[in-house]
Amino acid sequence: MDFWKDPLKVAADWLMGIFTGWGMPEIAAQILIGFLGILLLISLLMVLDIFLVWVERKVVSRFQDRIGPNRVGPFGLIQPFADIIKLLIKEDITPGGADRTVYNLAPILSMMSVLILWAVVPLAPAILGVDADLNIGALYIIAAGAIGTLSIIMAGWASNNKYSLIGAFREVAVMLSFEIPMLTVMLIPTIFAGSMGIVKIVNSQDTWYFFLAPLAALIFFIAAIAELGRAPFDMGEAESELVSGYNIEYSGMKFGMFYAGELLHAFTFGGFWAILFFGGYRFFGLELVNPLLAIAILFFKAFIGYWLIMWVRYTLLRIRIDHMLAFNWKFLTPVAFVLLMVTALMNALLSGLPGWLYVSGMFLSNVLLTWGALEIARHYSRGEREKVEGKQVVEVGH
Amino acid sequence: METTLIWLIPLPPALAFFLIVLFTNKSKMLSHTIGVGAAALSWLGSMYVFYKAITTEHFSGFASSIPWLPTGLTPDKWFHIGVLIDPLGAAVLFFVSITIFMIFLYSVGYQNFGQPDGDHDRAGLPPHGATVEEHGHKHVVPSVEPMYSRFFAFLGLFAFGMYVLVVSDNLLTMFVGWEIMGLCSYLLIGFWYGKPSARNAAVKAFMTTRIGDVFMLLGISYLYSVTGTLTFREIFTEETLHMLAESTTFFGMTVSGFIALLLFIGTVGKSAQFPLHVWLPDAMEGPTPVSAMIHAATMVSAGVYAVIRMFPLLTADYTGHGLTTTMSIVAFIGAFTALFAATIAVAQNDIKRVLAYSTISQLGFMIAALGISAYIAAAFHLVTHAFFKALLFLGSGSVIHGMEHGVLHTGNHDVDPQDMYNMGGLRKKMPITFWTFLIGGFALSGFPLITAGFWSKDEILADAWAHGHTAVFWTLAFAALLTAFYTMRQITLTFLGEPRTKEAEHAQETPWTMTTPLVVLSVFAVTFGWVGIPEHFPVLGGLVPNWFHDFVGHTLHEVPEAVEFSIVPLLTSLGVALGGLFFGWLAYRNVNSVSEDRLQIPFLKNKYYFDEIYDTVFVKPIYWFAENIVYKLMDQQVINGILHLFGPATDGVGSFIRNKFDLPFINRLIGDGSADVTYWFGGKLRAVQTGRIQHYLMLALVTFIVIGVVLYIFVLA
Amino acid sequence: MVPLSWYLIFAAALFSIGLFGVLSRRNAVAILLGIELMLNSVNINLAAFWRYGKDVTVMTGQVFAIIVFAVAAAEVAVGLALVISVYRRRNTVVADEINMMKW
Amino acid sequence: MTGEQITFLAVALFTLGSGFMVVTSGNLVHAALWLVSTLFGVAVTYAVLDASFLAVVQVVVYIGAIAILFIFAVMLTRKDMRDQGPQMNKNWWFGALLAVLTFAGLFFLLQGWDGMSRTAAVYPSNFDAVSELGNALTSPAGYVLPFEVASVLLVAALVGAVYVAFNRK
Repeated sequence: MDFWKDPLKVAADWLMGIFTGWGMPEIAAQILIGFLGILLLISLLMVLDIFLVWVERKVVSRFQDRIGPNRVGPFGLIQPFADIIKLLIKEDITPGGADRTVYNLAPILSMMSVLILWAVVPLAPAILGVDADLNIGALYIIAAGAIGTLSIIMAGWASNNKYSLIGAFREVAVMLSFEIPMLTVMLIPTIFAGSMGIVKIVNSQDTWYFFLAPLAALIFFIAAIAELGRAPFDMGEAESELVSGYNIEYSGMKFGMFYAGELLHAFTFGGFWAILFFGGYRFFGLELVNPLLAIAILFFKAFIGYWLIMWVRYTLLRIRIDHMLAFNWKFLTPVAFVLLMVTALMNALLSGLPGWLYVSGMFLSNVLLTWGALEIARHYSRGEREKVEGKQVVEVGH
Repeated sequence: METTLIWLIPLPPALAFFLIVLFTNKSKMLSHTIGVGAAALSWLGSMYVFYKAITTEHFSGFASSIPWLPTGLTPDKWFHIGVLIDPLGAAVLFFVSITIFMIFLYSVGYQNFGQPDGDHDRAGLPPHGATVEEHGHKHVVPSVEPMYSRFFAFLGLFAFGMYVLVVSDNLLTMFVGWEIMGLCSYLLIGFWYGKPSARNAAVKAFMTTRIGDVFMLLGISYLYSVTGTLTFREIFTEETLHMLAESTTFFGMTVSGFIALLLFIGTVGKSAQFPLHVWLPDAMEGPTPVSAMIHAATMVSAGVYAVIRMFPLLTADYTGHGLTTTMSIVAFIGAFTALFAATIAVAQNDIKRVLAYSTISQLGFMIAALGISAYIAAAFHLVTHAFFKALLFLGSGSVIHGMEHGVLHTGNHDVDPQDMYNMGGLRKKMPITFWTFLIGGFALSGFPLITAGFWSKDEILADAWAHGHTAVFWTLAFAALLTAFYTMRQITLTFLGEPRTKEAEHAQETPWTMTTPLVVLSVFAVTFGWVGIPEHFPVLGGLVPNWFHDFVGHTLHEVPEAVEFSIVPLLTSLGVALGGLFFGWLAYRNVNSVSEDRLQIPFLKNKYYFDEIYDTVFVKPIYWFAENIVYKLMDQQVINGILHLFGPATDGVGSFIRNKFDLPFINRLIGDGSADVTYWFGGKLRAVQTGRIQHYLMLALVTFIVIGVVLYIFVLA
Repeated sequence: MVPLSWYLIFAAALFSIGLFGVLSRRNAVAILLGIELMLNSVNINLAAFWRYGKDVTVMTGQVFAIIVFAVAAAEVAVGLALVISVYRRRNTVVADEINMMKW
Repeated sequence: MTGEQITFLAVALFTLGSGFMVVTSGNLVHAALWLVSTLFGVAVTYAVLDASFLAVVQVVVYIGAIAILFIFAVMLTRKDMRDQGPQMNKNWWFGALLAVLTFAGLFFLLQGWDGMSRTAAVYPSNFDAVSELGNALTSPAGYVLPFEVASVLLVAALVGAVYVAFNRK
């Protein structure tokens, strides 16, 4: 009975019994079990990653009016495994003139930056009966992103290829810039929850923060796409200009790690979007029934986020790099700053009011701010357009 | 929540001021939107605070403060500033916010927003009208004020000062608000600075109130040096008041009495009491919303408010038997001013000047009430007076505006649109203005039972009678009679009868932005009296609880007893109000020109020659002193003489030093010598400056290490 | 337990390494790298003093460290901008060759 | 030796070694990458010191922004991938001497201080350093003024850097 209530706990207790039975000190056994847990999580993620390759390929073909992989296995499910085997048996090339160490380190760092993100993801209300919380969780996400940035510039530089270097430059400029609005809007759930701890943020979402701060959720979503370097922000690997961008010289499993890292990263950001704005693993008390159910809820929400990211990717066109940076610095960042200030102010003003009033006040202030920001943007872009095209007067005929 | 809001109440007008001055001065539309919006925000905040205050059981105040000036070692010993809204503050905030908001709204219409630019208007002069062409023929319409935006900026700053004064919990910030208003009144009275009369009036107002302010500052300093605090609630504790009342100072007065007297002199200046009343009638040179702002809602009320605030100090040594020196002075000045200003008002022909003197007179009522320790009556009259006097001023502005319309129509600019003898019969042309003005006028006269003015004035009279101050009672009663008389005179001359000039025939009702405030204020001018009906009043008493007494009374430590009902003051106030109104109508119903007015006594008409007396006694001698003694004697003869002496002497000494000392010694030896030495050293040392940053850093480090080692060896070891 | 001295000596060593970099490198960017090391060593000291102070709840050390972060960021931004600007004009970033400001 | 001491020594050696590589590496991009690893070591030191916020901010600000900026700057100020010529100036031996002297002086001065062997108090279990730090940074009784001044400095640096590096046509 206990097993179904909390299988992880039962398994951990069972392992503990075995290890201590071997004469191992308790602390060492705990560390060992911790390692096994990490291994389990990472394996799960890698398997998921393989599955994501299939999802991505299937979805893109649907968007492009194709069928997608359908030969190997049911619905082509075995296809990614075939891909992996292909990648593994490919020749491992290191280009001449490349900086060997850095070149080989880059894909590892790229994968790592994604995997360490999962250290702060709250999968269920309590894993192994512990509800540990890193009190700077939100910042940690950005910190892990910094390592990803590093891996890209390392890859671009070490390849000794001008396309990869240009791609890396673009990508890194975009990532550094979009980190700012992202970090800023991350502070908004922090204001609501009163803590940077992710678990605290999830636990205090009796109302999804999406309803308190829809604009923040939107900005986070946009910044996340830019951070991922996916279309419409895929400047780093714009095929038509840079062949393949920063990973142009990589082949075999090294390329595979970049590719898999990108997919998992997208999924992870879907997860963070769900955690910060859509209640994470919470779903009307369902998460308390069983930790595995909670994990399933979180993954379901993450998949929705991931699907949205894909939807955007395969629908919108690529944006020019200077437009992209101007959009970030002149629009997204100021809006995020203003939103942060407005939210802090409204939070101070509305605190103590009944819940529905608080929520609707927050929601309204967000909607108003969005409207104002769009008005300003519209006005500005009309000015820009008129500067380029010359003022056009539209005559309305009688 | 409430306390945070109270901190924020003064903010919108101040922000509006800076926004308008710095950014939106060009756009009239934006400027008045910001100004009116700010006033509305403050009004909303004030209403919320007021609502919270009246719904709180046994309300005694919202307070909050922060340590500000580090006058001690620990923050709790610092000088604190903060906000305090107690029942009195809440009542004042109530009428201040409403009237300010209404005046802002009214100004939009009064300054002719939406009208074309004038033909030859220029900044600093009132607008002269613009010619427009419509359907082929030209006619003249009012033109928009050239400095429209600036007007709203000044009003905003003014409102800021008033809100600061009301929400302050200490004398210092209150004084700051007080002075901000002083500055703004200067700016606003002299708003049309192109007119010499407006310039002079502004200077006069500023200088006269300054006299009071100096004494007030002295009082504040004295208070701080004695008690070490300026926060109201700390001063008004039993021990402090007791201590102040026990010790004596100059002229055998108690310290509390002396300080109260000094602070009261500040009020005399601000609230235009005798003998510093002279500035207020002249202040009518400003635009009418300004007159309303200064005379009703804010500045003069601020003076009375300050005395009401300091009431515990004023009565600290009052035992209930026999007025103290300070209180006698206060009561005398108040009662005297009430009567004296009323007599002048009877003989004035300018519609606004009548109201100005009436204000002085009504403020005298309040001051007199405070002098005989009728605390609540004074506060009550302050509130009701603010409503109906703002109403009357705005109404008179509306009349003037209508008359100006007529003047523009006929084109005869010699007709003074403010002279009541040029009016008459306006009730048909301007019905809304007429009815609201009538309500305001009746409230001012104390028309029985209905109007607010009756209840508050009656309470003052009842207090005076009940405590046996018969002299004060009869003086005030006579003043009240005169009040009703001149009010009716004004109404009769302005609105009743037939138009006496062509201009009056073509007067026109004013736009909604001007009439709306009139209607709103007239509602308050009637209804606000009903919250303070005495409990023992025949028939009506007890129908509604005497809410005002209860509420404001809680400001003090012990709520003052309501006075026993007596028939004498009631009959008196009924008699004087109705009698005055009746005589006023009777005497002026058939008067058609100035010459037929038998009350144009030169003595009254010229305000007892006060301006002339001050001119002769103070201004002229000071001018003479400055011209003859300071300038001609001291400056030209003595100082210049000494200076001229210095010249040759210095010249001699100078050439001696130059030839014998400077040239050979300083220039040759020290000047050129040091240059040579520097040159030589520079030539040798310039090799050190390599232009390489790292060399400099190394050199600095080496020096640092050497100095460190030397210090260590010779000093520490 | 690690005594305070270890941290301080560690920081001093890092500082000296940074100092060596500042004094000896030719490339201006590399000099800035050395300065970063020195700033970091200062921050280690600040954090250590916070942790080893009498009262952990007094946050002065951490606050100071945060301000050093800000200063470091400002310094790098302006410093690198200067380096790039110099490179554009004089086509070199070697500190020894940027020596126009002398007698 | 306790586990904590071993951890500290490992981190310190790693950091110092990386730091040494920063100042001696012939390839400037490598030097910048070594800087990253030094900064990471410092971040771990913060974590050992229970200053979790500083550790994460170190990673975000230093590795995520400053180190990347360095790499950018290195790449923007060269014509080839490889560095030409010696990376040390002629006086490097004097610099080394001064650095050693500085270290010796610091060591000597620290020796004489009686607080050197101080050990840390037990870290309070329910103490939330992050929110305490937030309070300290934003309360008027704390450090709000220096904090604001620092923010003004950052804005000034932002504007200044853009101005200085702007490529005038």
